[in-house]
Amino acid sequence: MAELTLLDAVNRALAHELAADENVVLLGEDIGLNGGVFRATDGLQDRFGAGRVVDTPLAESLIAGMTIGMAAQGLRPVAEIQFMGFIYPALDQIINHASRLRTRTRGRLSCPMVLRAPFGGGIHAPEHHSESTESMFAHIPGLRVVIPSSPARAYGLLLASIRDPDPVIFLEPKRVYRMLKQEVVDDGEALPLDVCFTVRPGGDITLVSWGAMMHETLQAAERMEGEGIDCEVIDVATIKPLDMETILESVQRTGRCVIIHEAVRTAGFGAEIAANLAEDGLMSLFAPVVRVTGYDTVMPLHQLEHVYMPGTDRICAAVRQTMAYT
Amino acid sequence: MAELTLLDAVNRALAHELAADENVVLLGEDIGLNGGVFRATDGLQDRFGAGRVVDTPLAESLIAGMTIGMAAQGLRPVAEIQFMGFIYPALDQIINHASRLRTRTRGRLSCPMVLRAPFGGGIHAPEHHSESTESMFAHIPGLRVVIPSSPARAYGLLLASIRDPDPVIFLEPKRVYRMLKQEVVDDGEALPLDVCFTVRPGGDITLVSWGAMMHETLQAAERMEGEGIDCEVIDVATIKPLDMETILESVQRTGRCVIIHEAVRTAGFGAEIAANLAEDGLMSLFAPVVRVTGYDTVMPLHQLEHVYMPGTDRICAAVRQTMAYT
Amino acid sequence: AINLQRTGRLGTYASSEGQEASMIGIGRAMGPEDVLFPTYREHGIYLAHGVTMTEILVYWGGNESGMNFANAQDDFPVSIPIATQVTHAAGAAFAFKYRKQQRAAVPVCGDGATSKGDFYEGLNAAGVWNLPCVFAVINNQWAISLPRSKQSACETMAQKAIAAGIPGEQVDGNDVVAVYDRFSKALDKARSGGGPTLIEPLTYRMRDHTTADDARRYRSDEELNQHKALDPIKRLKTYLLAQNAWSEQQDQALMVEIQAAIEVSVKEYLDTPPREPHTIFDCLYETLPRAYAGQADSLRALGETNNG
Amino acid sequence: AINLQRTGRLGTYASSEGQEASMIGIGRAMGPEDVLFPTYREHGIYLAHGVTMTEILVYWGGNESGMNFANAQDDFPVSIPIATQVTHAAGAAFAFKYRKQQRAAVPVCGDGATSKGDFYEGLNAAGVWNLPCVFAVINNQWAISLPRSKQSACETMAQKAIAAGIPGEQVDGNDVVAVYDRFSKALDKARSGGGPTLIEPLTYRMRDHTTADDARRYRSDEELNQHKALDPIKRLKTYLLAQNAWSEQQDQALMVEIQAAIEVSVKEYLDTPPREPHTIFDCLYETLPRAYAGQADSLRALGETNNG
Ligand SMILES: Cc1ncc(C[n+]2csc(CCOP(=O)(O)OP(=O)(O)O)c2C)c(N)n1
Ligand SMILES: Cc1ncc(C[n+]2csc(CCOP(=O)(O)OP(=O)(O)O)c2C)c(N)n1
Ligand SMILES: [Mg+2]
Ligand SMILES: [Mg+2]
Repeated sequence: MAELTLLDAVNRALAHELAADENVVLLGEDIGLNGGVFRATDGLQDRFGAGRVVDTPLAESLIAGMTIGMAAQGLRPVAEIQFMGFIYPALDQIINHASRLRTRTRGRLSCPMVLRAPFGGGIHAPEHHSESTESMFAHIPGLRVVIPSSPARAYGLLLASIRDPDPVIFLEPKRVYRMLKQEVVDDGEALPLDVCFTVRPGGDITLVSWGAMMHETLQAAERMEGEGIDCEVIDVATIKPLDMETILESVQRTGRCVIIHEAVRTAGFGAEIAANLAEDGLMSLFAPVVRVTGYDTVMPLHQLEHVYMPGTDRICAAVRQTMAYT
Repeated sequence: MAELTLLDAVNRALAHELAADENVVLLGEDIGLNGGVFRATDGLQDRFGAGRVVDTPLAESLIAGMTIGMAAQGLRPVAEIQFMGFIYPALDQIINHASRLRTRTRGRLSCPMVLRAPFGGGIHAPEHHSESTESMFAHIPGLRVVIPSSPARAYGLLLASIRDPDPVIFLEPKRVYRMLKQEVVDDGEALPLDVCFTVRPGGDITLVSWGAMMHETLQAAERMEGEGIDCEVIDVATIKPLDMETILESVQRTGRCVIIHEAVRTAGFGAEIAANLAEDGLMSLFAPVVRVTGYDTVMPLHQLEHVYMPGTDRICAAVRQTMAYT
Repeated sequence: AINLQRTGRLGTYASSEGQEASMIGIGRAMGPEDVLFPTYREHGIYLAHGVTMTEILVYWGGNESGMNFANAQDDFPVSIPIATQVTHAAGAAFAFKYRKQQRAAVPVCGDGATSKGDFYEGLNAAGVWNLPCVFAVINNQWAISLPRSKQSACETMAQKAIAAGIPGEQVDGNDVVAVYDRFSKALDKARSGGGPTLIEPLTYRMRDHTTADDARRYRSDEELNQHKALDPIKRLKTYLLAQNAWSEQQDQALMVEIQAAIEVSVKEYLDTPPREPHTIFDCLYETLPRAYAGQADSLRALGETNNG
Repeated sequence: AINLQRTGRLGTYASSEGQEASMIGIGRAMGPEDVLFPTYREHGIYLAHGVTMTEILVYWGGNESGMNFANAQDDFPVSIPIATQVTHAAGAAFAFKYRKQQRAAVPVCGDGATSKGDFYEGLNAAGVWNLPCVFAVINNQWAISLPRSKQSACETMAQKAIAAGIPGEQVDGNDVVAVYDRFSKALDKARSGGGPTLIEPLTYRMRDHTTADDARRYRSDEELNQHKALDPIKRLKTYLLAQNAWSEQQDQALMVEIQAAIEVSVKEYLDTPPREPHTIFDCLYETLPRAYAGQADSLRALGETNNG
């Protein structure tokens, strides 16, 4: 039992799988001696050797492409993309190959790889370092897109992702990396993929979020409790494939839903959840489904970063507005 | 006045702008002597010279990156990506630069460029040639994403896109390239961007679509008329920025909406429209908002392509199902 | 060799006509333990490496099952996005090295592909880690309508290897013996830890880029005719006949044999039924997630009568 | 030169210490008509090309307004996604050529950037079209924690030019005169239609990669100390003093002058108020589409009190 940050949890999960399965190989930029720019791989090269924790040249398409060749040969590559803002050169490999190698060969070859990338804003990082484009990945058939929001879920979901037989994009909310510590048992127990986690039961309204925004969402739920509003809070965790069952079941009880994400609003993943509610949950909705999201702007540099990021104020306002319908 | 295919219309619009503005330069793979693999640029190099209709080396990131440098210098580059399936290497340049050059420099530099790409299925093309990933582009702040569905709109919207001071992703439904002919006046008259076109007025239900699916949608509307259902049909045309006003106004009248697109269902652009209805139109909805879309699978090779593509049967079934709510 | 070569030729589609020597030379130099990462034009290498003519036909006939090879289990499917396969090969080669296996990865691409970042990134990686990779750049002088001269100012494609610090060489791509020899040596070197090599077989694309293309729009008959004279099959036949290693009778017999083999494959291909609609969900994931079960069921329900 | 060089040095952040000669040499060789495409480390080139210290501070202080240069109107903003700026430079160079302007584009990148496809694609394009581009690969031996030796097996970064068929050369990046001379000649050549050149200034990154980095994790003090001796500023000063072209008094006077200049810029920067929240919508498009007007208004309504 240890008090771990999300970053520690990622490090422990990686170490656990490196120790458990010799097919697991880590690759990425500056992950070796340097232990990664956030130290997620700190100490792993010392412990497992430069043959298994590999520094690559500066080339993201290469990193993604190599993981495909490695995975097809039965390795379990876990690649780090230093920041999500630099994952785009790898998208071609992800869309056209990693996600469909199994389909394209009718199961002869598969691609059990994990691409890890820190994402999201709030740490005053330079330009291009703070975006959240998870919905682009959620649109790619054959992929899994997993987003932990706490140390415990980071540990359990990363283990599950590495063991998963298909490609996983594992997005780490860097604002949470060192935000809080949590008791995590390093016992190699994975958490289930493809399911939402209801982290706070409630009867009046359903708040749905993932990643770093879970924290503002939970704070908002606390505040609303003070105003006598009982919020149920759901952490989607795996956004693709999406567990709508859990969300629908909740909304059928509460009749109200607010979806919160940091990504830009238009075509953000909140839209997919709201669309499913409009199709399968409409008859149980008492109020409009409100999305509290980043604005449809380029992520501003850090002086105005807080302006872009949805905060508890905006979430609470949306909850009150939604509760006002009777 | 001439009877033009969508392909002819694109060719005329390009020729018109090349003649009208010497800053317009076309670049892409095989667009010169060869006139493009679909012949969209047929004859243009002969007419305007190899200096203005430029064959590039085989490198999509280069093509996108060059258009940024050209546009910042005041040219009006119109680049062709041979198929949308090959646009992904250019995404980094589109997301991290083209869409935000104006923002990043507070308006000092801008990026008036157009990236044209044929997209969609239904022509028995090889692997990777038939996908529709427009929603990924709709998620990028600072971009415009324009999709014509007819020769007339291809002509007018392409003119508008080339003249637009900001970057435009212009997606051409290749299934429609030679599907039909239409009277188009080659008079240099642009059509407005950022607005939907109501192509069929109706009072019972609103059908929303874009690109090639407009044709199945209109056929479905015809069929439904036979069953006494009066469908209003809207061609979104510019999916980003989205003209929700037109769609909302219509749905407020009809109380019912079916959204049709060829792209994969999850996080497809239909979700954004349905989400807006769930937030701003909920109170006028009599029935669930149904999305008729491609399945959440990799686009199959051509033997099963028709299975993936939404057809009039599926659209009609959705309309009947929606009309069943009273 | 000639048998395979001719089989290769006739097995491949017209669009690789003129490049048979390069293809068969490479395919025969590869061992069963080596892994191929081809484009859409390397039918001859596939055949020489154990992929069947029927499988190739089934794939190009529009059914993914064609890429589910009975032999050549590790060979990659056709890579249509240009040059992407080069980095896959680097990854596989990394795996061979990691497991201390004496195997080589063989990424094959064209002259046009050398302009793409992925080609260079994969090449550079092979240099950095001294990977068991033999890069084949089949220079057929054209990338659809773009001639080699407009693809790069680099004197030879072989010289691109310098940028990655690995050896590069050209070989007469219409001489099957030379191609076989150079690739055999490079593969031996790679398998035994000697590192990567880039080889540029110089050949010519005799046909249109694909059946969808019309090369007359951009290249002259003169150029084409010059290359007709260099046909690698004629060339080998002439040589073997001169050596008395081959006779017209054998040649006719072979043609008959090949004709029969093709007819069998074509029949097998034509007899392959299209897959059931719902199978588009089969191989999406190892096990289909609940989230998509409904879609698969609805498709199963529609069954054969599906009109979308 | 030394004045600018020192200004350059003190104006830039510590993280480009050791590279001042390369930066100032390049910046001074460039004419006002030439266009710069830099990374996050080229403060010295920016300054030498007319960008103000205040603007640089405002940008790194977290305000896009810093990239809205008063001078150097055409220079590109800092390019953080590695090597992407190389293709922008090719595009601008294409525009210069298209308009028959005697101007050159100067993409600047590091040794690490050479591994990225965009670097190579841009280089290859410059070769194909003989573009007026002078590629600066500032080889400071490190890409964060990756040493030059692990970035590529290519003997020199200058040799990467061979793959694009353009001339490439190395220059002592700690010798401001040599850097200035080589870039001036290459720029003249480019402007006058002579085509592109790649120049690799050899220098060293004396500090951590950035303030967020701790280089002690991956590089030795020995290595660092060896390079201390080669400090380009000390070196130039020693030389000028020996030539009696410079004196200690002048040197002290200069330090005072620079100190003052810095204090002014720092004050200007600190006096620059943060922009109003709603301005994040200002430059998204030339005119904000109706679709986003509501979002901008709600932000205007929230005004300064915004807590998200
Ligand atoms: C990334 C990408 N861009 C464009 C295309 C379209 N395309 C298919 S083949 C081809 C030319 C390839 O030429 P080369 O590499 O010389 O191979 P060859 O066809 O001559 O064998 C192009 C541009 C593609 N398949 N992938
Ligand atoms: C595409 C991309 N990948 C990763 C990064 C993270 N990153 C920033 S600087 C850097 C190293 C660059 O090294 P080099 O090109 O030598 O430039 P230097 O920092 O030495 O000046 C990396 C990996 C990035 N900015 N862009
Ligand atoms: Mg070729
Ligand atoms: Mg460096």
